[in-house]
Amino acid sequence: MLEFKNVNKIFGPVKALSDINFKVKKGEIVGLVGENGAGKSTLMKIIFGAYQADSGTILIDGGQTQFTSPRDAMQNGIGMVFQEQSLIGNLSVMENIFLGRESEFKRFGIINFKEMEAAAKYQLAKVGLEIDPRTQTFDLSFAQRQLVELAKVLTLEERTQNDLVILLDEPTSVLAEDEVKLLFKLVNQLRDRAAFIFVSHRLDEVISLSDRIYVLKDGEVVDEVDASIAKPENIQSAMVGREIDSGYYKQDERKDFDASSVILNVENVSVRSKLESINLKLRKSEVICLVGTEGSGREAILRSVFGMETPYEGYISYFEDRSLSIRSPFDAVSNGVGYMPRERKIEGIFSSMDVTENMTSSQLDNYNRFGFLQQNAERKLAREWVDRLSIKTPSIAADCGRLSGGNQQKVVLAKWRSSGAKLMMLDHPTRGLDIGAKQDVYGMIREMSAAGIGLIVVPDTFEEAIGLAHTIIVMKDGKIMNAFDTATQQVTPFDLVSAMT
Amino acid sequence: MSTFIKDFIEREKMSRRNFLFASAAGLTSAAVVGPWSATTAHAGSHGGWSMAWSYRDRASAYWNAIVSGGEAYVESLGMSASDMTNLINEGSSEKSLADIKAFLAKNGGKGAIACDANDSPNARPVVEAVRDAGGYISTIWNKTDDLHPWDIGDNYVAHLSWSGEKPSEDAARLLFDKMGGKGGVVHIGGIPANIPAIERLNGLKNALNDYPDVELLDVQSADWDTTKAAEVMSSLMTRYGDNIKGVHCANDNMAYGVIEALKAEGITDMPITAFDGNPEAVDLVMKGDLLATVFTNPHWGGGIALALAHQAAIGAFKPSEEPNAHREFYGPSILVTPDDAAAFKATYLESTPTYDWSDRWGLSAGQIQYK
Amino acid sequence: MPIIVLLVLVVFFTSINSNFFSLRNFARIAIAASPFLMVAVGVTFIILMGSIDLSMEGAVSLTAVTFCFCFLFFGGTLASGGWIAIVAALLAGALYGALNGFIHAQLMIPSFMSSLAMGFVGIGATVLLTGGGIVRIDDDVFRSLLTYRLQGFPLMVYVAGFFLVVGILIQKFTILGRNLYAIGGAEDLAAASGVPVKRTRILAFSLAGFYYALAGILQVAKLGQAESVTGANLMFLSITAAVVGGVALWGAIGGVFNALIGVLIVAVINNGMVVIGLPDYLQDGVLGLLVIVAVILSTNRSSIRFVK
Amino acid sequence: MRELLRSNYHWVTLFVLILLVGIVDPNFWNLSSLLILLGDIVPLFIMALGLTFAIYIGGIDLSAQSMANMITVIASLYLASLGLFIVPFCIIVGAVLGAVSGLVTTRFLVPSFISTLAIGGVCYSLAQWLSGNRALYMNAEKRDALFGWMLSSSGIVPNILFVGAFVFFVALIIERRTVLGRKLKAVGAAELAAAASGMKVTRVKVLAFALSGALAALAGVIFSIKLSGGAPSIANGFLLPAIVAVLVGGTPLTGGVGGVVNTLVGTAIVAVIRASMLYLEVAATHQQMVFGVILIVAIVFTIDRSKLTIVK
Repeated sequence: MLEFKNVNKIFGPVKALSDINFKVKKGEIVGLVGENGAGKSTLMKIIFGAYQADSGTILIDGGQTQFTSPRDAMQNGIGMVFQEQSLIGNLSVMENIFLGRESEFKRFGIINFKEMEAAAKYQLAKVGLEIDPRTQTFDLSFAQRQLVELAKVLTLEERTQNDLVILLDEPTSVLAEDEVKLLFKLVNQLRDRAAFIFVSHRLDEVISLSDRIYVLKDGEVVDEVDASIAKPENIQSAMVGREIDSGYYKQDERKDFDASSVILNVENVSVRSKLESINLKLRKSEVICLVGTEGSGREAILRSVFGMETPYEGYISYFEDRSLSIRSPFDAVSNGVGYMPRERKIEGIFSSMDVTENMTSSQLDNYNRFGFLQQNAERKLAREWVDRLSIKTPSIAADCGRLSGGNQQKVVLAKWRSSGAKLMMLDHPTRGLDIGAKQDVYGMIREMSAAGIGLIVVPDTFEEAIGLAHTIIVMKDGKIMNAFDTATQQVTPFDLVSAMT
Repeated sequence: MSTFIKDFIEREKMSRRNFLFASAAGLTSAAVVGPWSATTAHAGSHGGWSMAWSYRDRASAYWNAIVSGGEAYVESLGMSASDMTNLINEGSSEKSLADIKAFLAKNGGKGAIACDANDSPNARPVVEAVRDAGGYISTIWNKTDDLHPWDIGDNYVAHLSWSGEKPSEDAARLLFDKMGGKGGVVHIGGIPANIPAIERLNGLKNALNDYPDVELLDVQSADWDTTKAAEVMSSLMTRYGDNIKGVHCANDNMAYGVIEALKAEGITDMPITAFDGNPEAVDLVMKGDLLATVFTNPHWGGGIALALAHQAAIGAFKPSEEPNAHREFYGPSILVTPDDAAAFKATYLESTPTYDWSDRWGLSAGQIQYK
Repeated sequence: MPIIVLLVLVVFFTSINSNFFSLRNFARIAIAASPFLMVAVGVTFIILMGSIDLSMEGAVSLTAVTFCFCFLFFGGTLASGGWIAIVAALLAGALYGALNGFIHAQLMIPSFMSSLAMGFVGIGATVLLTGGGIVRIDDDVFRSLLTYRLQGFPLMVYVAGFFLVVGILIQKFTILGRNLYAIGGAEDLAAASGVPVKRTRILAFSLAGFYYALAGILQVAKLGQAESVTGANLMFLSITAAVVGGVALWGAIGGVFNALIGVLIVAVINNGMVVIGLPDYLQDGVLGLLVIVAVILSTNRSSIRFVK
Repeated sequence: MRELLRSNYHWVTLFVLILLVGIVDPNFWNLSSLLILLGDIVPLFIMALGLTFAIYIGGIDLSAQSMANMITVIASLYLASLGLFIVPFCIIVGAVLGAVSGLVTTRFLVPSFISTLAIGGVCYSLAQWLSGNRALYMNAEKRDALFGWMLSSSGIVPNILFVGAFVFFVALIIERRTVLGRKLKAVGAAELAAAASGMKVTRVKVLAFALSGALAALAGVIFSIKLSGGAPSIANGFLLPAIVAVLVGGTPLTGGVGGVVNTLVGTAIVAVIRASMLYLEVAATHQQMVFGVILIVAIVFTIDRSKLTIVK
């Protein structure tokens, strides 16, 4: 029903897509994988009408078309579920579902909210979500929003005679395992209503959900495999162009931690409506992974340790130093506690500031002489770490906002490493990174642990947790459900899921 | 500019023959070609001296009258009104000084300028700048008491002001008599730090001495602004209600606001006095909405100020040989009352008197006195 | 919450001077507030998008003068066809706003800058039209907006009230109104969902211009005259009022009704300060402090992470 | 090359303007008159520098004008008694009041647009109260003895330009070479990231407003010395031009971008546009409108849209 023939897209000198041939059949679920920069997003944008192809033909049900805008694409039955969700918090669910198309409920220029509510109910039913369409969107959980997102796309059914093609862009990256299962179940139910294009970094998921998988590399389709016979390794090697060794998580570099020296001791800490009497110890060189659903309290722990949340009861002691109390990020940083937030673009890096400025942002006092900056020293540090972590940047004076996600993450890590953090907290450090970059991050985590730094990590997937952690702590509703010592026992994703539920 | 507004202005000229409007309209229609036709003022006819008027803004009838006077003088030299440069400071002393310097720079110092320095402290740097550049200037209204033309030299030709105090006192007496010599009165003042505002309030206070039964209920500043005056007045109505028997305003614009505020209350017989003698105000006096206003003949003031500067520049007279009474003097002021409003309008507004600009001190009301 | 601030102020002023609490004084406050309210409502639509509009002073002066010129041109009385002037002025306001929005949205200039410059243009155009003169209107029929009272309030207050309600309806029940919130909430997402962002922005600025024109007309009704300073002092005051009433400068929070409360708060303070006999040189300072307090009380701190 | 041009639009705009005006009237190109033109705008420039810091962190300082007003009064009142110390004294007063707006903004989450406006009102009242609502003039001897040099000129260069240059370089060093400057940039670029990097964001913002206040005060002092007097309303007409100068210079209100160099250029642009009214002989009734139009054009050319994804 949707078909691409020899589609090309060029940005200035760069050939983003070359001779793409791509087909989606009715009721089919097609996987689309590739490393960052392989051209996935460009391809999606063309499908969704945000970009226009420079050459080649796009056919819908055999008829040639060219979408001029997302609106136009929607009219033709193309819908998109965005990675960073496209719901507006301060609008009600129904307003979000029909955003941009309120005119359908217009009576003499006035919106008829009763009708809209009914229509919204109907749409929500499709995705089996029973909530009041008038609720404000920011009151919903992440998973619920994802479903509303889908319901919003499904409104296309009523608007176009064409069959639907729905793009799912990284829909699972913000969902917990059980929520992912739910979503997949739903997608399978919807097969008869729409075809799906499923884009994800999580190959296991892609393989389990899709029928066929297209592998993109450097703007070309390098492989097209039948999911039933696909193997992660092969796909990965196709994507990366190299074999992924079994030691994906660098197990071999794993060091044991030194149980004697506790660098963080959280005793019976509670944060109103977020945490309930949490107890945990972090030791030198130890890597603790926190797993659980959104709002299960993982982030709250990181923020309390970093002095961003103030517990109403309990006590956190750092580096076995009772006298030391941390009440603000400032205290935390000046005492060697580092934090890599999840929202890299908002909280992680300073875009419009250069690499050097980003790296020293957490340690300006080290470069402070009578209030003046020692900029040569700064640059020296920057060069050193750019080499050390092989950060790909035109120069240390390049705008950090223009680096690739992986390199941005490296800059943030370099920032904390170089400022001599002894305790690091990483929130989704590999979020949205491609395999190459992920491995680099794993490598750095190992290295930090080897260097005696204790780490608390909120991983992207269970596999990550199992691969990286010495200790896995499973959380639910602000409480610690269970803790696994990966040295003494073989942990499987199943163990974790069952611990969560 | 849409055509119908143009010919509307034409009709206005015909009907009201209000010279202010006529000159304004003249400007606007001339202006259509105005800005980009960069005709450098043709030298010779004015002895190689370019002339400029530096003033607050074009947003009030008062300044328009001042400008019309300046233009009248320029035209009396056989030049076109557009040969006088308008330096508009928009109430910014900083800009006023900058503009004047730029004007002098542009004409290599050969500039004859008339100026209201906008805020009295600004007068000193202005005249010093003119002196240093070798230009000639006369100022009106705002200057500090310690600054005198004879201290600066010939380049600071003269300072012209209008004693706010005496006329405002006369107006007040008229007001009190109308009130039957008793009852409460409120004063709506200008920007408090402005000299005119201070003088006009003093005038009121002087008059009060002779009227023991008249009480000054309140003094509120309305910054010369019509809207603010209306709001202040209505608030005062709440505070003093019927105790207010008369209103003394520091200028016409604020009086307009006061009248409207009272009209809203259904009060149309409240005696109100104002200052400036703008045409609208005079009309109101004739209609009886306004008891009196004080006419300071801005047209003449604007003309003579520029004339003095220019004539000193071309050497028609040497300021330092003139008595101090000719270097710092008051302009004329006429109290416009219902009795003489009509006659006044006929002589001053409906026909612009043509003045002999070589009679420099003819209308002077004496040397400026300091307290 | 802002409503409570308002009530507290009323009680406070009344306790010092009981005259304050009287129908006549409320009428006075209402008269002062009416044009001012129209401006605040107009700018609220813009602020809801997270933008700002600083062109109101120019817009009000320009429309007021346009109104007077047309009014006189068509005979100088409502009867003789002066009503056409009302249409003309409102049209002028909408067009002015549209131009303002066009420059902002189409040329991609932050609204703060574009509207500031457009403000200069507006005042400039007014000076051009009037040559600096005053244009007076004395048609008793038109002026009855000020002079004729129902239930103690002049007609103009009811006119303002009517358009206040219209404003609320636009905000709540029209696509434009809802899109303002969408854009204010998350412009990129709104765009991705097919909200025509640029068109909405231009429309919003036109709507604001329309309300500025209403303010201009009411201003003439109130003062019987128009000149190039008719809109003076409205810029900072109206934005302050909106914020005091609980409209958030970062967009999507609050609405037209908040603007009303804000306007009333400011108007009550201004009136009250004179009524209780506060020396005029103190008034700006006291207004400032009260505004800070009011804003502190009327912002919901939990919902924001930081402000600029 | 394109990059280079884009990052220098404001320079281009400035030179194009100078070129155009000069073509119409070559007198404009006279160096000494250009220098005088710049000399006159120094107080405005210094105020604009202050505003730059407020806008740099994504805020705004509307109190600057009232601040300068109040300072002219204070300077005129106490010059005689304080002598040279009047300068630091006024700067401190400005910094303190600026810091107050900063505190109100950061602690109570009142947008700086409102808080500074309100503090401005307070300044105005103070000015009226201190001056007894009169225009004051300075003790002339003192003024000439202490600051006379500032008003004379060395050769064709007005000495006040040196003052302006000095303040400019101080501001430039603060922005480019100090820890504070870096923190200001960080807070402007990404406030949350700055917090997550352990910066005391609140303190940085307060300092930004304090800087703004201090420079507004300095502008006030210099202005009052220039006028040898002060009044509660004498600095009126500073605020909008100063804001315009910052914006036209290419420091958008989004924060983190631009800086004091942009403001230098922006102020020059404003000065040239103003002077052009005179040199192009724009009719009185046209000036404001022409100003607005030129302004729009200038902004269209100046601001670098490549960085703006959403235009608010």
